Amino acid sequence: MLEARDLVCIRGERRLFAGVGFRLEEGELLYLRGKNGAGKTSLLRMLIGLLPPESGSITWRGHAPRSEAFRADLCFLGHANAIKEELTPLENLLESVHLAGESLSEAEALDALEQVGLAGREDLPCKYLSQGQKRRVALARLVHERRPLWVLDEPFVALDSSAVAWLADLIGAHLQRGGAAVLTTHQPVDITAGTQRELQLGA
Amino acid sequence: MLEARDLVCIRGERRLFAGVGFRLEEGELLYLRGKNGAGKTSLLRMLIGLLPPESGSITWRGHAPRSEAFRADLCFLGHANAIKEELTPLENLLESVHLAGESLSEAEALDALEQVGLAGREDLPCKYLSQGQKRRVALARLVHERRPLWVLDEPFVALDSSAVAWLADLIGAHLQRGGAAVLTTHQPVDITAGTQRELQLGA
Amino acid sequence: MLNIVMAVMRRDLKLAMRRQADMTAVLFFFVIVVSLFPLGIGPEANLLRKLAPGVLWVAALLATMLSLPRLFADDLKDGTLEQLALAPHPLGLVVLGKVLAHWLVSGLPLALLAPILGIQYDLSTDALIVLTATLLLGTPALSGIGAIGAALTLGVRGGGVLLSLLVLPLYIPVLIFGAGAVDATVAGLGAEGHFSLLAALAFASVGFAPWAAAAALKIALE
Amino acid sequence: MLNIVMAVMRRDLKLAMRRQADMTAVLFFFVIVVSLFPLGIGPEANLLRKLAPGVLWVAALLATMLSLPRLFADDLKDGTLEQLALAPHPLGLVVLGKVLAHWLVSGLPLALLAPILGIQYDLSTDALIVLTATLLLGTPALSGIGAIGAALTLGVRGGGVLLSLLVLPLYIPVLIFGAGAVDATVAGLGAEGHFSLLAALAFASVGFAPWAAAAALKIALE
Amino acid sequence: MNERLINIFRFASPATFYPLAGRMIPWFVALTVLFGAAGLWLGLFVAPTDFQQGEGYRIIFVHVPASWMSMFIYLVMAFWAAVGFTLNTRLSGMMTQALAPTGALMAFLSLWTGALWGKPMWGAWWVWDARLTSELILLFLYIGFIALTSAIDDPRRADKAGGILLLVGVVNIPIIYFSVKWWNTLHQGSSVSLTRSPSMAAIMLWGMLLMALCFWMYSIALALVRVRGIILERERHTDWAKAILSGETAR
Amino acid sequence: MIWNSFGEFLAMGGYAGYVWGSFGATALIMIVEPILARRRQKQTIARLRRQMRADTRSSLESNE
Ligand code: HEM
Ligand SMILES: Nc1ncnc2c1ncn2[C@@H]1O[C@H](COP(=O)(O)OP(=O)(O)OP(=O)(O)O)[C@@H](O)[C@H]1O
Ligand SMILES: Nc1ncnc2c1ncn2[C@@H]1O[C@H](COP(=O)(O)OP(=O)(O)OP(=O)(O)O)[C@@H](O)[C@H]1O
Ligand SMILES: [Mg+2]
Ligand SMILES: [Mg+2]
Repeated sequence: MLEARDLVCIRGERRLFAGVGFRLEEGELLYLRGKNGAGKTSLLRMLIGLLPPESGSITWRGHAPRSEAFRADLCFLGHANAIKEELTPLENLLESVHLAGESLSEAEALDALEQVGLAGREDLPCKYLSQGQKRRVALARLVHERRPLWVLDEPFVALDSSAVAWLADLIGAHLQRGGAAVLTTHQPVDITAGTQRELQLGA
Repeated sequence: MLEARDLVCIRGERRLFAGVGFRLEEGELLYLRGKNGAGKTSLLRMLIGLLPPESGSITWRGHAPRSEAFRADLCFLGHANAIKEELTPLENLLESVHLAGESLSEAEALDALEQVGLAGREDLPCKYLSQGQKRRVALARLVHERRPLWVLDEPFVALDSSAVAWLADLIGAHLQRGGAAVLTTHQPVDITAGTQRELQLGA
Repeated sequence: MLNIVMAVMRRDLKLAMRRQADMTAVLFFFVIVVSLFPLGIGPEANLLRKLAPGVLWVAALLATMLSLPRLFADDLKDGTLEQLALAPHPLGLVVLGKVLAHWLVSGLPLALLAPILGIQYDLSTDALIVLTATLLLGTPALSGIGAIGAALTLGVRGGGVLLSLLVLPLYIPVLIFGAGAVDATVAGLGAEGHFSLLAALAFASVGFAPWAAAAALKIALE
Repeated sequence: MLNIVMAVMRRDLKLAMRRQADMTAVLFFFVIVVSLFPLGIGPEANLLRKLAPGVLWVAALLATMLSLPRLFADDLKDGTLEQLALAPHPLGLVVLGKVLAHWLVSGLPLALLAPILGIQYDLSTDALIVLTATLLLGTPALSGIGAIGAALTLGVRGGGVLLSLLVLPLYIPVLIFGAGAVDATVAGLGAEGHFSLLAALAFASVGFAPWAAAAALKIALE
Repeated sequence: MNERLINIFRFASPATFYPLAGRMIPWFVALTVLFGAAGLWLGLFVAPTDFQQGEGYRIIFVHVPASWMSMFIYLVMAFWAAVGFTLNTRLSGMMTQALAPTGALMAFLSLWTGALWGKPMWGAWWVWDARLTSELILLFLYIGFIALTSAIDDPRRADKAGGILLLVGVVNIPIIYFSVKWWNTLHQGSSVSLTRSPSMAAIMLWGMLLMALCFWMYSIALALVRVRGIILERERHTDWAKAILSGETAR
Repeated sequence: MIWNSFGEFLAMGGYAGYVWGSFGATALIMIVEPILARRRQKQTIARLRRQMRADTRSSLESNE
C-alpha cells in the first residue's frame, strides 16, 4: 500500500540518506531507527508530503502524498502536540477532529479522554497540564481514529510507563484492524500485534 | 546538603503533593518518580526557587533556594533547551556558560561538543539540528560543569541509546566527584556510580 | 466546502473569546493611538478636524497590523498548522475561514468604534457615517492582504516587524481611498468613486488572498 | 557587576546582528509610518510642518513599542530566561544589559534616522537638531519603561497588545516633552525646560526600570 | 515596621475579615446617604451663585470629590500592593482587585464632569493640559491594571504583576496633583490647602467636603462588597468558606 | 434656599445640560455600580455553591 522508492534527502549541504525504499502492507508496522540526526523526522515529513524529496517517489494506493485522497487516509502526529493551550482537552479533541474533516460525538470524546487517563481534567485549560498530559491530549485523537495510515513521530516521548503500554496496545489494535503505521522512537517498546519491520537510517 | 521538609504543592485547585521531604548528601542521586502530572516538574521548580512552595522549607548547605549562594552552586537543565536557534552550537555553549557567570575556553567548548557527538556541526545554526541534536547542545554544558548540585528535568528525552549511555556515565562521574543530583525520567536508565535514591510522588 | 470555512471560523472565534484580552486590547490600542496624536500636535480644533480621517485610518491600519503576527504563528508553533495542511480539503478554504474570523474580531469592532472617536475630533455626522462605511468596506481588505503577509513571514525570525514592512505598502491604496472618501465628504464632494474602488479592493483581496496565503503557508511548512 | 551587564548586552547585540531583518524592519516601520501620514492628510507644506514633531515622535514611539514584545518572549520560550534567573547575580543587572542592547538596536538608529525624515516635512536645521537630540534623550526612557511592560505581560496570552495598553500611557509624558521641545524651537522659544525633564525621565527609567522588570520576570517564571 | 502593625495585617486574614466586612457595609451605606444628602443640600440649594461662572460652577461638587477619590483610591491600592510585597498577606491582593473598578469609574467621572465644565468655561471639551492629560493617564492605568490582572489566571501571579504596575504608576499621582503648580496651565490651582486659609466661600467649601466624604464612604462600601465576593471565590476550599457557602442563604 | 421656583432650579442659570449632565452621570454610576456589584456577589455565591455540591457528590462517588 505505502511504497517508497529510492528516496534521497539532502538538508543544507548534507546528504542524510539515499536509496531508501520500502513497501508497507496492511497490518504492518514500520519502525524507523537511527541515531539523532539520522533523518527520521525528515523521512516522515517526506512520506506525508510536507517535504519534497530530492529524488525518488512515494505512493499510497497509487496516490501521491500531496493528493487529497492521500490526506483523507492519513493520520499524522508530529513532534508538536497541535493542541491549543487555552482550550480544554475536550475542546481540543473535538476541534482537531472537526478540522480533520471528521466528526466525533461528545460522549465518544469524553470516553477517549478517559482512556488516555485525563478523566477529571476534561475542563482544565491545557496550559495547566504537565508535559505528559499534553501529549496524552494529542494522543486521544487516535482512540477513535479509523484512517488506514498512521504516521507517528516519537509518540512515546514524555509518557510514563503505563501510558506507553496503553499506546502500544492501541497501535497493535490498529494493525489488527488492517491499518498500517510508520513510527520513530528511541525507547524500547513492544507491540505484539501485526508484522513488525525495521528500517535503519544512516547505518 | 540538600534538605527539603514537608513540602506542599497546590496548582490551581489541586493539591499535587503534601508532606514531601528528603535529605540528599554528597555523591547521592535522587530519582523523582511518578505518573504524568504527579508533580515532578513542579517539585524541581520548587527546589531551585522558581516556584514558591505553599508551605515547607528547602535548604542547601543552609542557604535558601533564592539566595545567590545557592544559585552559584546550582546547575539546572529544564524541559526547554535554553538554546538560541540562530546561534551555532559553539556560540550557544559559550554564551550559556558566560551568562551563568563562568568561563570556558574555546578549546574546551569544542571538546565538549565533540563529546556530545556534534563534531562537524559546531558551526551550523541550531535551527537546522534535529530534536535530539538540540538536546545534545544543551547537555554539552554539563561536560565541564563542576557545580555541586545538578537538577535535571527529563534529560534523556529525545536522545538515542548511545547518547543516553553517555549521559548516564557523565552523571555517574559527577556523583563520584562528590556532587549531588536530582532528576526525573520515565525511561529506565542505569547509573552505576554513587548512591541511588528514589522518591515516589503521588503514590 | 462551506463546512470547513465555518468550522475554522467557529474555532478561531472561540479562541478569540477565550483570549478576550486580545480583542479588547486591539481596540484600546486604536483608541490610544487616536488620542495620542493631539498630544504630539496640539489642540487647535481646525487642524484636528483636517487630520481626523488620516489619523483614524492610519490608526485602524496599525491596530489591524498589530494583530496579524499571531494569525498563523500560534498554529505553526503548536503543530496545528501541519494538521490543517494535511486535512483532506484545500488549504485556501481554511485560510478563508481564518481571515473572516480575523475580520470579525478586529476590523468590525474597529469600524464600529471609529465614529465615537471621530466625535473627539469634532467631525460632522455626515463625515462620521462615511468614515464608518469606509472602514466597514476597507477592513476586510486589510485582513485579506494581512493574511498574505502573515503567511509569508511565518517562521521567519523577526517576522512581526518584517510583516509590517511587507504589508504596509500594500495597505496604502486602501488607506488612500478610505481617508480620501472621508476627506471628499468633509469637502462636500461625492465619495462614490472612492467607495466603488474600496469595494473592489475588498472583494479582490478576500477572494484572492486566501489562496496566495495558502501557497505561502505550504512553503513555510517545508 | 559590570561584567554581567556587558555579557548580556554583547549576547543580545550578537543575536540582533544574526537577525538583522528585525532591526532594519523597525527602522523601515518608522520610515513607512512617517511617510504614510502625508498620504492620509494631504500635501500642504504649512500643515505638514506643524505636524512634523508630533508625527515623528509618535512614529518613533510606535516603532519602539513594536519591538518590545520580543524583548523577553524568546528567552522565556526557549528556557534561557530560567537560566538567567538562576545565574548567581541580580536579575536586575541582566535586564539592564538587555535594555541597553534594545536601545542600541532600536532607539539609537531611530534618532539618527529622524533628521533625514524630518527634511521631508520641511523642518528647519535648528528644529532638526533639536528633534534628534530629544530622540537621543527620550528613547532610553522608552526602552526602560517598555521593559517593565514587556516583563509584566510576559507569558500572558494576548500579551503583545496588552503590552501596548500598559506602556502607551506611560510613554505619554516622554512624547509630550519630546514633541514639545521641537514645537518650542519651531516657535522660537527655548527648550531647556523640556530637555531637563526628558533627561530626568531617561535617567529615572533606565536606573529604576530594570529592577521593576526583574521583579515582574520572576513572577512570570513561577 | 513594628510588631504590632504586622499583627494587624496578620489578623486581617480573610476568615476574620469576611464577616467583619459584611457587618460594616450597612454603616458605610448609611454614611454615604447621609453625607450625600447634606452635601447636595448645601451644594444645590444653599450655596450662592458664583459671580463669575454663574450656576455652572456647581459641577465642582461632583468634579472635585471624584478627582480626589480617583487619586486617593490609586494611592490606597499602591499601599496595599506594597504591603503585599513586604508582608505577603493574602488580603492585600484582594483589596487591590476590589478597589480598581471603583477607582476607574472615579477617574472616568473626573474626566466626564471636567469635560462638561470645560465646555462652558474654556470653550472646549478637552485641552491637552498637564492635569487633564495626567488624569487621563490615570484612567488608562486603572484600565491597564484591570486588563492585566484579568489576563492572568493564577490569582497570586495576577496580584503580584498588578502590584508592580501599581507601584510603577504611582509616580503619576504627584504629577496630577502638582501639575497646576509645576506648569502654567488652564486648569484651576488648588483652592483647598492646609497651609493657607481657604480662598473659597465657606459654604462652598463645606458642600465640597461633605460630598467628598460621601464619595469616600461610597468607595469603601463598594470595595467591601466586592472584596467579599473575591474572598469567597479565592478561599472556597477552606473550611470556613465552605461553612459559609453551605450556611448563609445567598445574601 | 436660593431658588425662586422649581423651573429655575432645573434651568441652572442656563447651564442645565452641563450641570445635570455631571450630576446625572455621577448618580447613574453610583446607582448602577452597586447593583452590578451586588448581583456579581450573588452570582459568585450561587456558582461556588453549585461547584461545592458537585465536588462533594463526585468525591462520594469515588469513595464508593
Ligand atoms: C477633563 C477635564 C478635567 C480634569 C481631568 C480635571 C481634573 C481635576 C483633578 C484631578 C482635580 C483634583 C486635584 C486637586 O485637588 O488639586 C481637579 C480639581 C479641580 N478642578 Fe478640575 N479637571 C478638569 C476640568 C476642570 C474644569 C473645566 C474646571 C473649571 C473651569 C475645573 C476646576 C477644578 C477645580 C476648581 C478644582 C478644585 C481645585 C482645588 O480646590 O483643589 N476642572 N480637577
Ligand atoms: N541546512 C542544513 N545544513 C546541514 N545540515 C542540516 C541542515 N538542515 C538540517 N540538517 C541536518 O539534517 C538532520 C535532520 O534530521 P532529522 O530531524 O530528520 O533527524 P532525526 O532522525 O529525526 O533525529 P532525532 O532522533 O534527533 O529526532 C540533522 O542531522 C541536521 O543536522
Ligand atoms: N490551575 C490548575 N488547576 C488544576 N490543576 C493544575 C493547574 N495547574 C497545574 N495543574 C496540575 O498540576 C500538575 C503539574 O504537574 P507537573 O508538570 O509537575 O507534572 P510532572 O510530574 O512533571 O508530569 P510529566 O511526567 O507529565 O512531566 C498537572 O497534573 C496539572 O494537571
Ligand atoms: Mg526527529
Ligand atoms: Mg514534567
